[in-house]
Amino acid sequence: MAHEIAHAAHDDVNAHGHDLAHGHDHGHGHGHDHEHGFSHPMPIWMLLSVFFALLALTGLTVYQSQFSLGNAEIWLSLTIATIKAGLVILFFMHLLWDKPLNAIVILGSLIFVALFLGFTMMDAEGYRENLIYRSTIRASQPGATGTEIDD
Amino acid sequence: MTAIQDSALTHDDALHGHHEHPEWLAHHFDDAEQQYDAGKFGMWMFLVTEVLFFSGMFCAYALLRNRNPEVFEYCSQFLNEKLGAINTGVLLFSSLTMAWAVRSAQLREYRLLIVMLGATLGCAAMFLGVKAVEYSHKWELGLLPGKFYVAQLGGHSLEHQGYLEYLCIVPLILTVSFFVYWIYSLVTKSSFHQQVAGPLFVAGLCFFGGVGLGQMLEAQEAAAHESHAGHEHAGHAHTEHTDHAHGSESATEATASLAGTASISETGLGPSEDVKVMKEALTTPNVDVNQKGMAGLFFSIYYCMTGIHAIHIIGGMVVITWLITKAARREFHEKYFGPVDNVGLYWHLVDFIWIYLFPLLYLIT
Amino acid sequence: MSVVDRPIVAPSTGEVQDSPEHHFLNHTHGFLSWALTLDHKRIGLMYLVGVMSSFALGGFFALVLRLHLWNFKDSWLTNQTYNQVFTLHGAIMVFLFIIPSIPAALGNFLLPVMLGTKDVAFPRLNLGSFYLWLTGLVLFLTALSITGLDTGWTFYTPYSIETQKGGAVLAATFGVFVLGFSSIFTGLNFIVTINTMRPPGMTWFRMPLFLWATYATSIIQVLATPVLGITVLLLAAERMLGIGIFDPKLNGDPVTFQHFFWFYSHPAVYIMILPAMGIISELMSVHCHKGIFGYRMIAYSSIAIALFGFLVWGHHMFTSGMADVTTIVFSALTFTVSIPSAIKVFNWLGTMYQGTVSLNTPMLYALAFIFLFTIGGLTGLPLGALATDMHFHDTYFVVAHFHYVMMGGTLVAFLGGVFHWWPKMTGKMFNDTWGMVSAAIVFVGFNLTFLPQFVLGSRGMPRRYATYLEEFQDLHRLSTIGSLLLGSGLVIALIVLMHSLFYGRKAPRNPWGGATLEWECSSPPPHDNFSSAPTVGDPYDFSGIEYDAKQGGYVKKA
Amino acid sequence: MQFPLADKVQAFAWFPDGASSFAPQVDWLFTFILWVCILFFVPMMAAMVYFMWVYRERPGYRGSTEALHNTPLEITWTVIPTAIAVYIFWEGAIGYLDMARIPKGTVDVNVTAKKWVWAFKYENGGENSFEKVGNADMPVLVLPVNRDIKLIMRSEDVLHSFYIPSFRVKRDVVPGRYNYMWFRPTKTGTFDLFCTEYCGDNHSNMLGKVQVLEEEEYKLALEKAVQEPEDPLERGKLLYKRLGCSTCHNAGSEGASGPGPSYNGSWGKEVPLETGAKEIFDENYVRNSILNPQSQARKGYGAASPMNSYAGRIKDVQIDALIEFMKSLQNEAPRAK
Repeated sequence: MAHEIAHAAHDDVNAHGHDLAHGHDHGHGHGHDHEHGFSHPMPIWMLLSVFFALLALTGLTVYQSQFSLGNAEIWLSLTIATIKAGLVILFFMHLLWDKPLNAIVILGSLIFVALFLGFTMMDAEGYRENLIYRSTIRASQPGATGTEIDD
Repeated sequence: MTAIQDSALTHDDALHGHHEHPEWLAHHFDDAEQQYDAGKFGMWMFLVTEVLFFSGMFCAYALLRNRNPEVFEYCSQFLNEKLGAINTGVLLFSSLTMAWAVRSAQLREYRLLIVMLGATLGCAAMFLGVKAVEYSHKWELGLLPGKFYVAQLGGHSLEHQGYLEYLCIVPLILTVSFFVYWIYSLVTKSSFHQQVAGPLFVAGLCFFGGVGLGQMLEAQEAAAHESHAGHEHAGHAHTEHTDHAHGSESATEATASLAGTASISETGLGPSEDVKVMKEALTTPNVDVNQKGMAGLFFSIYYCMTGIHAIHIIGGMVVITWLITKAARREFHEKYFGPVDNVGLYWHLVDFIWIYLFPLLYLIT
Repeated sequence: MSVVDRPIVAPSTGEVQDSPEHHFLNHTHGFLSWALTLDHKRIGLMYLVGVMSSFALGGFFALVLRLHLWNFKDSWLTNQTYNQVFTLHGAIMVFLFIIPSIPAALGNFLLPVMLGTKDVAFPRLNLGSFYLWLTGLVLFLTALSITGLDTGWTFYTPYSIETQKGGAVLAATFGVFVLGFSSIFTGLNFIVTINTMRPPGMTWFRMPLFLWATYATSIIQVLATPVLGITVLLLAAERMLGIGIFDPKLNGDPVTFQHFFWFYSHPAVYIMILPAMGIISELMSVHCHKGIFGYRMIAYSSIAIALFGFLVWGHHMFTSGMADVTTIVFSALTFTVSIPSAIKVFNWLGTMYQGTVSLNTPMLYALAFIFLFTIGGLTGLPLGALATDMHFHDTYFVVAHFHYVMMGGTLVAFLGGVFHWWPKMTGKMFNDTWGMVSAAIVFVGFNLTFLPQFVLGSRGMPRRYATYLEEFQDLHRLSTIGSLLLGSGLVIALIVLMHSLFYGRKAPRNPWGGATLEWECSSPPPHDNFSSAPTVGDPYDFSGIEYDAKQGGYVKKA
Repeated sequence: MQFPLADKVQAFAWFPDGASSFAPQVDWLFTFILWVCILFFVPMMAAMVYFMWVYRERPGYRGSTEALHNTPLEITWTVIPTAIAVYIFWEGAIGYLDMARIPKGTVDVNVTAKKWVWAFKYENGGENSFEKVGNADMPVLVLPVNRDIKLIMRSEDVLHSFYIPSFRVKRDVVPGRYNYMWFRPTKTGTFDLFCTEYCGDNHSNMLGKVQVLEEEEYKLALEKAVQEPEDPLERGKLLYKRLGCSTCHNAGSEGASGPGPSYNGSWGKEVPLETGAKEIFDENYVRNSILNPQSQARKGYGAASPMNSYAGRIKDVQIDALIEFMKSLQNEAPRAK
């Protein structure tokens, strides 16, 4: 029966189906005409190439972790991670062909994460020197209670 | 997850008889595309909440890291990059199969769809298997969160606790029952049940595959460091010393950790990335890192992040199973594949999170 | 574009019977038809009952507190009991009442109807979030019956880690977690509905302002609440596993907890007040029978408040030893939020100008809101300014301030909204005279309760004190008397509503002369609000909406 | 009840009279904001009531239904409040920076907060005395007038907050870190000190007095602060308050009733322990309970009220003094917990 429905509902979906499918075609030389209305199956070659790209990047990040580059290391591996995440989002999650709204939504959320981390970190950095480290306490005062320090 | 079900099946919604609507189209939607868009947009919103949910733990991580970098230097020794890398690969592959599943759903390639979903399920199980090995191994070293942290410098494992066995009980029961289910489906020759039972059973096996793989790699690590066994005693001297300083915790804790030492010094060689650790520790400037408030804090964050991530994996597995049943009923087609697509999105997000967890926890020292 | 099925009532034609025999209340019968309903209107009503009961509970605790504070020492509660009572008062009011009150109860009922759709996008999810809310309620009651949640509703560490009332803390944190997700799913549902399900003709700028407010609120719910979720989860883990992230004894940092907590809980303040502003926008225009002044300004300012609301959480921590830079930045951002709120108030006043003000219960509540909310907003200034905040922080000045905003604002607007849409929801008219009496008493009682607290605070009376210095006693007694008056006002309001259920006359389709879509379907609305997509016009075009004595309500004269 | 405030003239004031160098600034800013508020509030409400009346619905009157929209007006009432807000923020920030920037050459006092008592330690090592208010003993912080005071504050258990209304200063005391604040008292006299961050059962009893003295009186007070009385009993009495025992244990008619056990009539008796064993309440028991409280916790007082160890913070002579003090209480009737 699904077929009948497909045909029944054919007309009203079609108009829309068309242009999406076309935008799609130009984009990546694949994409399925109005048979599939709003569905845009991804070509297999694309899926596979994305996957292998991801594997390669994983290998790279493991490899670079062997050298201790100090602080640069963090940024390097985070950059690689971000590239990987980008691949996943754009292709596997289909964001590239999705409604812009969804893209805005997810990017917007990242802005708020940045906000949250940003302010909290900035503050922590600011009062850092006031903090009493457990380690130093331990060294200075054996057998003292929790936050006891020597005046 | 409910979001998907909502936009998807509402045929049991007897209250509103809308005979004009095909049963896969909810009564309050006008057409298939509106339903699809609503479901998908809803899922993206849900992913937003997930991102912010995890951001809390990333924030905690960042705070600890910039307050006590030395802790990370020290603790990264306990994390086995190989296992992490393997798991990353497994998750990435599961993402591939998931994306492929969406394609097959759109193209009505039902066999392939079920294979792909099954593969995703299997990868998830394998991921958990490897995690089980990691966790149990850390617990035996006493690398526990916060106030339970009792690891000693030189981190000898306490005598074999069999945590891994405990972790395997539930999967074992499940696998067996899946097996029974599968046999049943073969006997009854019900193709629906076969298509559901098959993947489930395979997934069950994959878990133990993961466990096996994990132990193999841990063993390799061990072999790699046998040579350093010499440093033992130095290690002990150190241990006792730092441990007396430990008295600072409330009396009970102090005694607890002392007891810990005793039982430890009796036991001989543990799995030996310990030894590597001990060597580190001797050279580490700040010996105090090996305490509840330092390394303990790191492992708190480690367990929170990976643990909650694992819970998401399990959640995902449940929903994928649900998809397999729908796929076995041939419910999807080019106008109704929202459920596969949305679960896909969720699954990729779980992968997305891990892509960051892996370098942050395993690689960066 | 939409599928046509049996027409129920053709919208916007005066003469069809206004209280049909068949509507969503009697669509199906039996307990299960409610417990398992997917109808947003029924879910809305169930929420309404739920939040009102939790408000009653919280209000009871409030009175207990006020009565205890009658004497400056040796009053009738022990310190421990007092602490537990104020904790429960706060937690119940915030998590169980204010946050779900307008969005979940009124929003659920109104959003699809105002928007002109049959239901929200995910009806099942909608029911799910109601049951999540119930679960949260149960967990809170557990915490209450274990007696001894004594951390304050803010669960500040390390006290919440060290307190002996562990069980209660756990129950409450899980309660908060569950309630959080209930609220997230509601918000998510609303956003998706508004984005994807607007009928043809319902453009963004034809949406009633209540929908704009709800939309802004939902954004906050979706973005902020997850952080609360992880925070309380970590707190629970802190208690059970001692993960130490917030515990100074393990080199954790309590101030971090405050950042985590307020990243949600300040935006939450806007979850509470934004929908209230939306309601007032509706009430003002409908009861002045005049288009809202500066529609777009109000719409934009809702969104602006929602987004700025994320940047100001630090002003709850000015004295907690934040870095100076952070403190000053947060103070500056705090003032940016004050402007859009001010604009809204001006617009409401502008709406009255040259209108036709019909003084009835909803309108009185709306006017009370403007009075109280303005005070609440203005007293925010000395708290936002750093130098003065150093003196006022954590004193009764703060208590008075946020009660003026939360209670004088949200609660009063909520009551106004309930009275305004009561005929639509139940199909019954209430006794307007007594309704106005209740509004008057609430207004007087409220000011009598909380004005003295400003003075108390500025003269140095700290909050959360079970006993206090004798010099403060007179003002406290004044406040207590006021609270009793306030309580009685609320009771009267409740009686008026209940009375209408049994003795109220049948409500017309459009009792107040509103122009938004909900007044186009009969009262109470049919099971699926609009058989065919309604004709959408300007929601604030009141021209030609005339009172019609025959119907006892307003009808649109072409 | 007499009419509120009628009996107190000064009670009409918004603030307790200011006694620190910050007070004028803060009070000025507040008064300014207050007037701004009045200037906004009164006209707005007047307009509201006026519209309510002249445009009321009545027979024969029909107002317009047109939605008004007046850009110049809207811009005005956006810009003006913005300008005012910016100014208020600016003044507030300036004032805050004064409070945050600690000057050189201050008189330093170490403040230790714990449930539910303040402890002050002066530069010369002396500790605070106590003053009897009602039946509570409030720690007294003695300060010189017209000198810059710097407080170095830390907490031993949970969050507290140090608040002196008359000085218009407040700062949280956060466990796990030092917080600092400074101020300059400008008037001699005695002022209230509150804890304003909720810290548990007796939060509202965590009060204190601040005594601002002329320079030489202050010097005398400091000298007094150093010495503990020679007589062990007297010394015990003082330590009982100074070390904060009084916040959990009552002795005679003094001290909080709980969570700790009372000292009254305990000496020499046999006390049941959490472990189930019994122990004589003697020198050794007292000493051990001070240095290692959990080891011999009394029945019903173990987990319920964990006491911190005083090891490393108390001298033997002081322990002996406390023992003397407890001996002196052996005939007191125990007070119900």
